[in-house]
Amino acid sequence: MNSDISSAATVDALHHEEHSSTGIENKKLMMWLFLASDCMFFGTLITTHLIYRKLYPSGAAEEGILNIKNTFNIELTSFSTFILLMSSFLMALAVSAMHKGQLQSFRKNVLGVIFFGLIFLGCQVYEFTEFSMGNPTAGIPPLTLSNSIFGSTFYLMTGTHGTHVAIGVLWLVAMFFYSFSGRMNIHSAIDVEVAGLYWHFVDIVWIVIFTAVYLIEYI
Amino acid sequence: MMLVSTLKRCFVRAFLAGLSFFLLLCVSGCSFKTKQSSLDPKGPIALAQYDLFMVTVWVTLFIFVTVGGALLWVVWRFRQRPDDDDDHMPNQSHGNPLVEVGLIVASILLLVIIAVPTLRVLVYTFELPEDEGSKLGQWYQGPLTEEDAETILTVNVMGYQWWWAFEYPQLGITTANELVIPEGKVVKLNLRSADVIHSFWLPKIAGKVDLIPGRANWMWIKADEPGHYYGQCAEFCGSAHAYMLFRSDVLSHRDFEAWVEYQKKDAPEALEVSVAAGERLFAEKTCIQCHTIRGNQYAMGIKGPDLTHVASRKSLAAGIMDNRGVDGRIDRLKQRENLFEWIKNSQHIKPGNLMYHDDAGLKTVPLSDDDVHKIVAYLQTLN
Amino acid sequence: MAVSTHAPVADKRLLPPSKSLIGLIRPDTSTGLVDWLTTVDHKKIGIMYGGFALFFFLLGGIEALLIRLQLMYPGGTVVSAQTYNQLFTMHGTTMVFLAVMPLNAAFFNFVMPLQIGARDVAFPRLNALGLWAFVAGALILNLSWLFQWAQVFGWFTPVSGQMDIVPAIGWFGYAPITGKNYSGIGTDFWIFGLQVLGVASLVGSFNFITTIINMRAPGMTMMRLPLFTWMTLITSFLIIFAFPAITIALVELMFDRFFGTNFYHVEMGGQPILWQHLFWIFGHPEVYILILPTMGIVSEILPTFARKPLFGYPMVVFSGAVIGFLGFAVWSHHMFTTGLGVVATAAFSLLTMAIAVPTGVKILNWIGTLWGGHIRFSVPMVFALGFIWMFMMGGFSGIMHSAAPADAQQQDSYFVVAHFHYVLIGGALLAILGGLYFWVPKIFGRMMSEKVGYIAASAIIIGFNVAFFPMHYLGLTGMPRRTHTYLAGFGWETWNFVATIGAFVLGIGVLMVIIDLIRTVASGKPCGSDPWDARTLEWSLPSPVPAYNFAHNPVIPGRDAWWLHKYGKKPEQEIEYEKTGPEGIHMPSQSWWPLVSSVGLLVVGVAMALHSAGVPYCGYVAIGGLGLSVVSFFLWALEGPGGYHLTPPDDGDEPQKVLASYTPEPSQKLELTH
Amino acid sequence: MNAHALSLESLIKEEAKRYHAFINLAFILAILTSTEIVIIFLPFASWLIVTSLVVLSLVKFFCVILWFMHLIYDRILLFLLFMSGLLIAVGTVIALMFLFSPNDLDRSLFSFNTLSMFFNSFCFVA
Repeated sequence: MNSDISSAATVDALHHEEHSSTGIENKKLMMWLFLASDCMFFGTLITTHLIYRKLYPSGAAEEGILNIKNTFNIELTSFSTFILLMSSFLMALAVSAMHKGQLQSFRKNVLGVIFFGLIFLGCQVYEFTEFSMGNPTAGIPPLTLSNSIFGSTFYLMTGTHGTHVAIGVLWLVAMFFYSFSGRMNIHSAIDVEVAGLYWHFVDIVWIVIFTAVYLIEYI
Repeated sequence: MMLVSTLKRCFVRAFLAGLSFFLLLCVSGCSFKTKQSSLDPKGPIALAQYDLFMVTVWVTLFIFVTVGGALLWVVWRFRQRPDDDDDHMPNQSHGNPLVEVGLIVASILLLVIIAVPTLRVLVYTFELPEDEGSKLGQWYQGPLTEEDAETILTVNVMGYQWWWAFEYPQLGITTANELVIPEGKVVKLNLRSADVIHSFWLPKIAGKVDLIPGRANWMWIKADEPGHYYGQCAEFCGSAHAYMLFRSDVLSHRDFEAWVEYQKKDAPEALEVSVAAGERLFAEKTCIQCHTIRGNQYAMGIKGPDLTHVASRKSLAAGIMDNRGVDGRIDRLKQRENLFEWIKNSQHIKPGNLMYHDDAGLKTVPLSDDDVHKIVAYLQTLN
Repeated sequence: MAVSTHAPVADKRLLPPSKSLIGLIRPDTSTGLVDWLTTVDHKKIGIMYGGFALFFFLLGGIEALLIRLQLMYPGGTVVSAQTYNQLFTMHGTTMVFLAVMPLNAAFFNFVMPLQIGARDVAFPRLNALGLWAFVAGALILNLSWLFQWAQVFGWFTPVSGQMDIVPAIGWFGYAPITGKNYSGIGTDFWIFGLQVLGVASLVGSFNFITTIINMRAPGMTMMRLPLFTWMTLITSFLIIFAFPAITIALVELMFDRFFGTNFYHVEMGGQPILWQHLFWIFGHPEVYILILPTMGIVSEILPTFARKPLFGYPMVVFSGAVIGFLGFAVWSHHMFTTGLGVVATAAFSLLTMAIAVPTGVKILNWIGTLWGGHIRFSVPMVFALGFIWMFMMGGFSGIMHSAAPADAQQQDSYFVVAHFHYVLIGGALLAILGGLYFWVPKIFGRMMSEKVGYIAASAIIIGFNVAFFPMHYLGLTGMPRRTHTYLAGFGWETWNFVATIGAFVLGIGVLMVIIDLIRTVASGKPCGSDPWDARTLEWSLPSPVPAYNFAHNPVIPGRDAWWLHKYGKKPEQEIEYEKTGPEGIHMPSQSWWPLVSSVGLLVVGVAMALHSAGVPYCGYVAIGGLGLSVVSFFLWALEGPGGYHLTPPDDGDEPQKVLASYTPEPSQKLELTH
Repeated sequence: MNAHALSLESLIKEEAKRYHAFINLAFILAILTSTEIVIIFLPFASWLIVTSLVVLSLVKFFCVILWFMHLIYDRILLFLLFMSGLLIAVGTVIALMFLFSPNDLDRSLFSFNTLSMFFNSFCFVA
């Protein structure tokens, strides 16, 4: 380290020169630990749902108050699943761009991720309102947080997932604006990668929920 | 130095004195045949559980003696003596795979000794025995449907905050806080809770099984000899959990049949003037909202214990108050006092209990001593 | 004896960001109280963890003594039934979450980075968040007492009707007694307190794992890690895998109470038994979260005072890992009486027995360590030997519980109370006190009194046995737990009386330790850097340890590095040091945001509970608290890690081998490079 | 810093290669998802459909964690860490599913007024 260099970048770089016994950056290691822990988090939520699904085939203690198959809107859910998968793809590109130091490309991709994330959240909000109102004319009873055990488990689980998505969107928006501060450079790739890991995890949780909660109802 | 050594001597003496007092206490203060002791089994389930417990005791005692002895010996043998060199460097050995593996194998073997009887007793306690002699039709002389005659005596145990209801669906009777069963017969208990989790524990007859709302638990029990047994709720169930006791009377066949015959009868009509006044007060003071008395057409409530034969019970208020005299029979005088106390001061005797409550909270029911006496007189006729 | 002052020399060449990225001035070490509130130094955080934990430990102890007073005689009237239930609830919750766990965390924080040769933990600010979130959670739980007193004086009345303001649901909080029908706002304090404590434990654990995996000094391979560090690692893994279960269980309970969901609402098909499963999926690993670190402490103390390496190191490490892993497969042994069915009961019964094997391995290895040693009975050693003995006895009653049918008689009786107090007082507490006596010289550079130590240790061990051994008998003769009183005539009078006497003796012993600790911190006899002639790396540092820990990064020659360094016969067994370059040591900047975000969490918890009590506008206050936390997390991210550089003292080419006596100068300040 | 700079070149090359992997993966994920949606409407035995759904989502799951989340490029340690959490979670889920059975239910406490609930929620929305 030359003593005459004292630009912010060098200090920055110095801070990045973390000691690491394994060669894995601390932030990345910690994010993976968080995700491992989050598996248990979502595992518990999904298992709550599946247990009650097993105990009450109709979704509630009393038969006939729900019609889950008709309540569900598989076209919409498939669309939002597809959107989330593609956002994951864009996120991978954003991380890749940052590793190459291409700030412009990073911004474009991350904007795409944010946009897709917002579409997903929009779909979920629409879905929740539709479900909770039901459609009395078509004979579809409403599904609310408190009117049945299925409502409780379904909304809590998908809502927690939605919260994760929302946090991810916030995180990426913050990162997008931060990229204009001039402090974002190739050394920030690790920060983007960590955010990316989080975003992909939200995606794989949805892969599980889509199968175990939505598709399974159609069999 | 003098002071220190004197202090030391005093300390050692005090310690020895304390220890010998403690040991004396152990000998004199430990009876295993107390009222609610699981170490005094009176039924096959409690016995099996006791035997299994003793297996674990012997195995762990063996480990305790060997490992504990080894520990004591090592600490004594390898202690630093006053004349030792402070810097003495012991051999820096750091392991011996053979010893370690050997000890692991030994401990696994010891566990197998416990595991085998555990599984055996487990299957025994979890499976209703196919005991021909215990089927209701084999020994109970009263009228039964064909289906009931082919099955074992069933009691539906319902836990409430903080009392018990015992319903005999085959015999059509319901009682509270006193489980009456015949001796030497298998009884199946269906355990249900109306509010929070309770646990049915009758230590001399069987270990506990929980009463969990929303869940259909059951257990089977059998009592070997007649007697009066003590039980208690063993799962924390709210503020008066400590007062959720129950009693169990194990009767001979003849006594049991007589008891059933008796319990099937409706409550007698109130003929005496004072008793009739009590009956009226029982209705006026809103007791009927929660209590059922068969034979009294107004008393149909289901929130409180069934009082049809309340005066035939040996205890009151879920086992807290004993109605028995020294001879073990019901002492009418004592019962009267207990009933009076209970109706007058129930919030004091069992804080938080739901007598004088409705959904909105505490009810104020004006009761003069005279009113209570009349109600007690009425209740005492329900025997 | 050379005296090293470690006065850091400022390096003017590199500028630290003394302002955060958004232009806020960051606090530094020169500001007294603010320094402690904003510190990111793992040693100071560890000390604060210990201080808060000891305070709550005393509080829990007072609750325990009140419980014992109430049970001294049949029909006791010291406290009411409701108060008794609140006392045992708060005693359990306090001792588990606010005493033993943070005491362990105190040692994790202080000792672990020193043992692996790190200058700090991986995420210093996150570490501070762990501390302050713990304090916030503890306050949420215990503020309920204040509101209860306010209610007694008539200043505060919950409109919801139920008057139990302090939680009275047991530390396990079995549904449905936690539902709105059966309990008041105490349950809400409990839910939010535990939730915030969960945040604290989780961030702490992520940090510790990252630190241990990534921040080891060169040469410190995984199989050279000191045992305590290994147990820290395993415990942290248990925390990150176990806590999500209770987090979700608590979220579901909170939704039941606040938003009318039906998770545990029986009338709508909810299953209260689900709570038990989720709670014990967390709760059983939690037991090992409490006990494994203390096993690590004992595994440090025994070799030191026997002057021998730990017997069968790989086996002890492996058995710790196996205990941790099996800990996730035995939760239902807390539920043997809930009617699980034959198959499940048998499986959980056998798995539970299997756990006895690795636990036994540890005890045998400890005895092996002592075998052939040169045993000095210093105070830490007395506690450690007491630990082995008492923990072994707790293990025996554990084996008795694992036989499921026998457990049907023991479950929820005083036998269980005896069992887990043998494990948690006889085990965890004795080891923690041993660790306290062991490491206080390193933490404060002062020795605790030996004489007081011996007397306190005898009082604690004797008092503990007098208090808890009779409970085995009480439980077997039918005395159930959690009852605020009992009837006379059941043969329980004598031993309840004896137990109460024992509890007070135990209490006096603990009090002596704490008073002596305060005296030591204030005016104890200064000691050298290595008073016990110990084995691991932290003893190579001066006492108290300078802010940067290691002036030069050590290169680790082997297991028990400091011992090898001192007594090794070969030159390659000496610790070498990588000389710190001219740019100096990078130190992280301090930060307000861990504290501020924790204040936000505290506000959320208390406001939600009060919202439940019907106090107006509390919902908005809670949202405000959440907003405060979120905003401070953003500012946290924006201020960046920051940092400044220190140049270590120049002791020649090699730092002092034994820094024997080091007198700290109170006015000594670290000059910052600006 | 020098080592870092040198590896930067190779890193950029590496990233270019990954780009194609990502695009292919995106296509695969899309195809697998559409397959899932089609499968559920096919008249096969339900066990077959469930099995194929599980397999398909497992494939998707591992594709994402291996490529998008770089596990295949990264150190094995990260994979092991994540898998340990995942395995404990999956094990717990499976064990819990076995521990609950409809036969254990006591339905006597379920008192649910369908009609009133239906109307209540309907009015609430309206």
